[in-house]
Amino acid sequence: MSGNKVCIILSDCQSCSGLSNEDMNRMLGALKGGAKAAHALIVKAPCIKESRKEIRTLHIEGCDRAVVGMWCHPEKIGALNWLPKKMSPSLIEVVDLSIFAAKSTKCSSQVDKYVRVLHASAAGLAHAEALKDRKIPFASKSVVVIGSNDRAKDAAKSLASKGIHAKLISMEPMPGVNAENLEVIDGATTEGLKGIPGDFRIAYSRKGQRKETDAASILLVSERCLSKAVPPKDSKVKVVPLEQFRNYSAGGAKVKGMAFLDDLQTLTTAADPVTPAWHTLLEAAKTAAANHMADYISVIARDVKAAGLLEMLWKEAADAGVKFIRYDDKSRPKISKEDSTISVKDLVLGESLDIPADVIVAPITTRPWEPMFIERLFLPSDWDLKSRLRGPQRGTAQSPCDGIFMVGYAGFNKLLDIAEPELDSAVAQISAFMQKGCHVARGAVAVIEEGKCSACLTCVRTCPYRAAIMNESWKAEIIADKCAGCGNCVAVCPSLAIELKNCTRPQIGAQVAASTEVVQ
Amino acid sequence: MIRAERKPVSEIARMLAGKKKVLVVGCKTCVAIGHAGGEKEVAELVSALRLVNAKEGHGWQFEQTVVERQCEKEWVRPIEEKIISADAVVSLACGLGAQTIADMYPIKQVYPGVNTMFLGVPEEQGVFVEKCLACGECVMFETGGICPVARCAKSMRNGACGGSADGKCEVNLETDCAWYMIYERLKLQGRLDLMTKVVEPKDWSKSHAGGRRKIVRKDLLIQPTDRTGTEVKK
Amino acid sequence: MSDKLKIVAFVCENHAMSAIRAASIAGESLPESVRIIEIPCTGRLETPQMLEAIGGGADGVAVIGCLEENCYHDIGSMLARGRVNRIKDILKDISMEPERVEMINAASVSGAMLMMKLRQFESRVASLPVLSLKGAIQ
Amino acid sequence: MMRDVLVIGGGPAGIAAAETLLSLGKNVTVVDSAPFAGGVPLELSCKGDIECTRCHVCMPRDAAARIRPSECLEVVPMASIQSVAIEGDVIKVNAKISPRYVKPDACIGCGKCAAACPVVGALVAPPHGSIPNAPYVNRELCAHFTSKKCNECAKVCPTQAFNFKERSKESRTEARAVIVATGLEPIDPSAVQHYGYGLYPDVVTSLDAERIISKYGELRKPSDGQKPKKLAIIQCVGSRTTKGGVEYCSKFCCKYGLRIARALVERSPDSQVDFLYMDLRTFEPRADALSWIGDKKNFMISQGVAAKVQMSAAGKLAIKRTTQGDASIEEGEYDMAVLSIGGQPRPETKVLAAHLSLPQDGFGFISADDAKRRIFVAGSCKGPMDIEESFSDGQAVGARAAACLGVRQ
Repeated sequence: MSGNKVCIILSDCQSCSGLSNEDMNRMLGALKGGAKAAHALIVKAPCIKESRKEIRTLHIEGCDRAVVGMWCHPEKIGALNWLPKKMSPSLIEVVDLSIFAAKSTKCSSQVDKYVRVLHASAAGLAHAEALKDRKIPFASKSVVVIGSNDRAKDAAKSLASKGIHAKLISMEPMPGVNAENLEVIDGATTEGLKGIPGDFRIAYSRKGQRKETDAASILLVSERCLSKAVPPKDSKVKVVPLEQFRNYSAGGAKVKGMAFLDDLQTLTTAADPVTPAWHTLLEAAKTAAANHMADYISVIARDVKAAGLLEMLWKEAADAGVKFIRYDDKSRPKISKEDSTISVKDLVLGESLDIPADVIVAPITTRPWEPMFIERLFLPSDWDLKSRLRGPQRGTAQSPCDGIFMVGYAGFNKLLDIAEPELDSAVAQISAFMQKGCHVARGAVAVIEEGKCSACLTCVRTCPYRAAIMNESWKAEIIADKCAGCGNCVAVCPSLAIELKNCTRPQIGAQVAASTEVVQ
Repeated sequence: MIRAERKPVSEIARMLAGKKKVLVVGCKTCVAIGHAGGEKEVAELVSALRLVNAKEGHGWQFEQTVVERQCEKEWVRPIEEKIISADAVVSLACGLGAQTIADMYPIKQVYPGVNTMFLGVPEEQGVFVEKCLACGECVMFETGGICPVARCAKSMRNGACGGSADGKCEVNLETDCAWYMIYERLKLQGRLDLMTKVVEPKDWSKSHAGGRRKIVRKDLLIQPTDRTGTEVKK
Repeated sequence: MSDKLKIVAFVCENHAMSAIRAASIAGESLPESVRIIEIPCTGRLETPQMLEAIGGGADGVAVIGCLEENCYHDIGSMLARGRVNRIKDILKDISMEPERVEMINAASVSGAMLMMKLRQFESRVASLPVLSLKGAIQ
Repeated sequence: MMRDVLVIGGGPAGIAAAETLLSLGKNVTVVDSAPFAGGVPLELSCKGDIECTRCHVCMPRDAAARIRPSECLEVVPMASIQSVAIEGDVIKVNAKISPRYVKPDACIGCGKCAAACPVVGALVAPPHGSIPNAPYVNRELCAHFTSKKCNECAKVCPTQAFNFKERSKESRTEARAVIVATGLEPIDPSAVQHYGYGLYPDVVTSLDAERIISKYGELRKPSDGQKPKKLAIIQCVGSRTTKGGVEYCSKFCCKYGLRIARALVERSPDSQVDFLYMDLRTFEPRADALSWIGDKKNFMISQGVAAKVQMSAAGKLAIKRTTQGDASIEEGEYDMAVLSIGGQPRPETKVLAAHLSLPQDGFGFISADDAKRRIFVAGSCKGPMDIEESFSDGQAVGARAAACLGVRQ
């Protein structure tokens, strides 16, 4: 096993390591003994300025890589520009031995464990190769906002006001939206996306022609959520969508009963739940009560979701005379066909009531969330489902690919009231992303061996970053600039055709062997 | 694609009792794409068998290799000396590959490492579903592109058996009833009249029930025609 | 009992490693027998590597990854759990104890819980009969 | 010396604002009254066992860990603001920093002191994502101050980072913009007698339960340290009431209550968890919020708030509660009760808003910021918010502050 090129550098921080002088020398002897390293030496503690300079100019003949054993977290020393200059940074591994120290017992009994940890790192590092991360400056200066609702409009306008050239691609026409350095492409459907962060190519079709536009970053804004709630046709009840209540309330005649529903799904058999904007529902109920649009105004809801300070709005609506009725999942409200009343079993009072409801106001969202929308847009194929279940690992709006941000229903399946701060935060993150100005392409990426690929598509389906694609000759290919070095494709490939640089199978095998070996 | 599933490791270990040099051969096409016998699975099986060897001390020595397509003699020949020098050969290819090696080297004991299951498609990554029985007489054109022979548990030919409940087959509640899907598909295509068409019973002699089958392509055959001028015999 | 015990822990360098570092700063030392191998993501781990770890003398293999659906690379810990379950089936099939291999999910903030789970895993592996492997895996 | 932006309050909103400002090239000073900048999430624990329940506790803490090494960030912990003055377009703030007894730059994070300290809670080790990454000595509990001269930690510390003679000192900061992100203060439920908080040891607030889980990795009864077999989670404690609490809904306790219930149910399948709530105000649709229950037997969810908590004859907690549908009163015996408490504006927020002449609403929340004078407000000091929303709000306000200071695009 070619372990001879590795040199183990041990810092002799007497106080921090808790090892006495002769412990340190015993450890140095054990380090030299194992066949894992060609050379082992002790240096002064790197937290001292002179010793940092000395390590910087260290030259060990025959060793082009080193394992540096330290006794505190490297972040405590600050930037890692004190490591030996002659070695490529990707060939130096800094090991924080304080993690392995037993916190209470005597430290000298730990020497074998420290030696084994350093040997394991050296065994792994022996097979590593020098890699460099490449900085790729952004080729485009503009941001594409995709979405055909007024939140997308606000996002595009605020980006333009920040001096970033924004392009709004929306399916529906956007009349009268013009601002300085804002370009509106309406009536366009997105077709596909290629490229890397900072240099995206978005293909879209507009008026029958297929065009392409460039972008450094993309913001997906989707407000609509899925709903197939179809109002019941055969009853005499009039149904007003919550979104159009404002202009209905201007001219609406006085009726006997008006019921606000949290979810029309309760009256129909629609599968997907609708998440109403409770702020608008309570405002509507309050205005209805204020200008006496009905004798009996009620809000029928599973839960009164007036969260936060909306509770005060709920109290005002209740004082203005609106009745709040809670129903149970099992006993859902039903519209009676003959007269226009809703029979519902009130959860709190415990008996069933007949609520007069000539007019029902309920959130009926119109445009369904388009699954194809995500499939064409670079994100993994089943991402539209997964995007709603994504955890907080990258913050609120960030998608797995740098430079692509998702807000509203694209991010989490949340109530629409929450989308407001999320949108501003996405705009903030985009301006921060544009400020970076360059995309860092990693050195440690996955590489496919020529000719071993049996074109089974598993890596293309697995890659969370869509970096694995099938090239023209029907063989898999990994785009080095997009790969984040996670190695999931390496493990699923049935023909062992992919290898992850600096984390290859022999390296892991060597580390496993070194850590299970008994140290003499 | 031919789909296969690896046999339990203990079963393979029992086959190898008393052997010394063991060659594990994978195949790079169907079973690799189906994650059953590719290079990854060969490595996995070898490390599992080594664990068994270390545990029970059978004294096996392993050699692992992969051929392009194990069902072709020419691809097996390059690993000939490995096969000859091995006491036993475990083939992780489908039944075709294992038997190709067995027929080429009759004295060698060739053990199948996988159970060849069915002709199937990946419903989702990691889930393979049977959709064709290779019954020798495809009737899919009159059932809206859904094969009633393979996807109906009872291979009904003239409509559903009547035991299905809300679209699920009574034999296995997870699978959809084929005829339920056929009805929906034909309704979509506007060809519901095909549902009422009476079809005569299936000629199973064309399937495996009629004995082992053979396809002869006259245009590819390199054989002198029979002197008596008759057609080439089946 | 645990100085001879060897547990190999494949740790993902994102959330799991920061959980271990936070636990070490909070004064909780790693169980004696745990040997850490850092990998970019637990999704990188393959079944032969886990089997060779056991064959190579480890009494237990712990795969410590991020919480599912919160994995830094999105699907790594789900794939890792699938492979650990496959290894458990293989171990049960060759009549070795499946409890030797375990998948532990940890967020960067749950250092204390991760150390507790590691200690529990170590005591479970210690209670298993000693693994007597005649020849190590060549 | 002159800083670009001063962030008062290092909670999720403050950290998010700091991260956005740093990435937009501004230098930031974060002033926090707590020993570590990181806010309430530092005391909370992760609610996931195998699957992430999206409680968002780790999001601000990971962001803090990301921005900790950057040089343009300066954090001033344990600082209480004395005076705020606006002269021209410079905002001058001076604060009194109470002693921490540990020199943060000397500490190398080896954890030996936390292991050596004999008194529980005297030496608080830095949780993940806290700035500065060094422990803090709690003067009331530390045996060095209370009784005998114990300095176990100083003996063990390799870099002599402990300095028990540290005095509180002044810190003056000038900045061209200020972001107020002081957040919320937990409501003390002892004012509401019928929950018995303070009377019975096993009635704990959500924050107490979180501290226990963060410390030991599992929930244990304060009375005897055992794992509770049957526990109740009572929602809306201190919120939506007119007697002994606040009138508004604190918005995050529903999201929190469901996730702590899920954590307890999934981590210990043998213990029974009852969830008592008035309205389920989570942000996902109801079906998704409850989809994790599936067919688990050890979880009961019932609409109807607990009326009274008493000690039953068998020494257990007897909780009276209204039940679903037939609106009768039922009583159940529990080992432990977790009160899901809400939040209210901190007293410092009121003082600060008065100093900066920012308008406040009836409850003490700051109702508007003042971009002309470059004073911004972020997070839950504007209104009750959960961690995720205040994190997004922090980012948004951070970008706005950077824009008003002139960002080179």
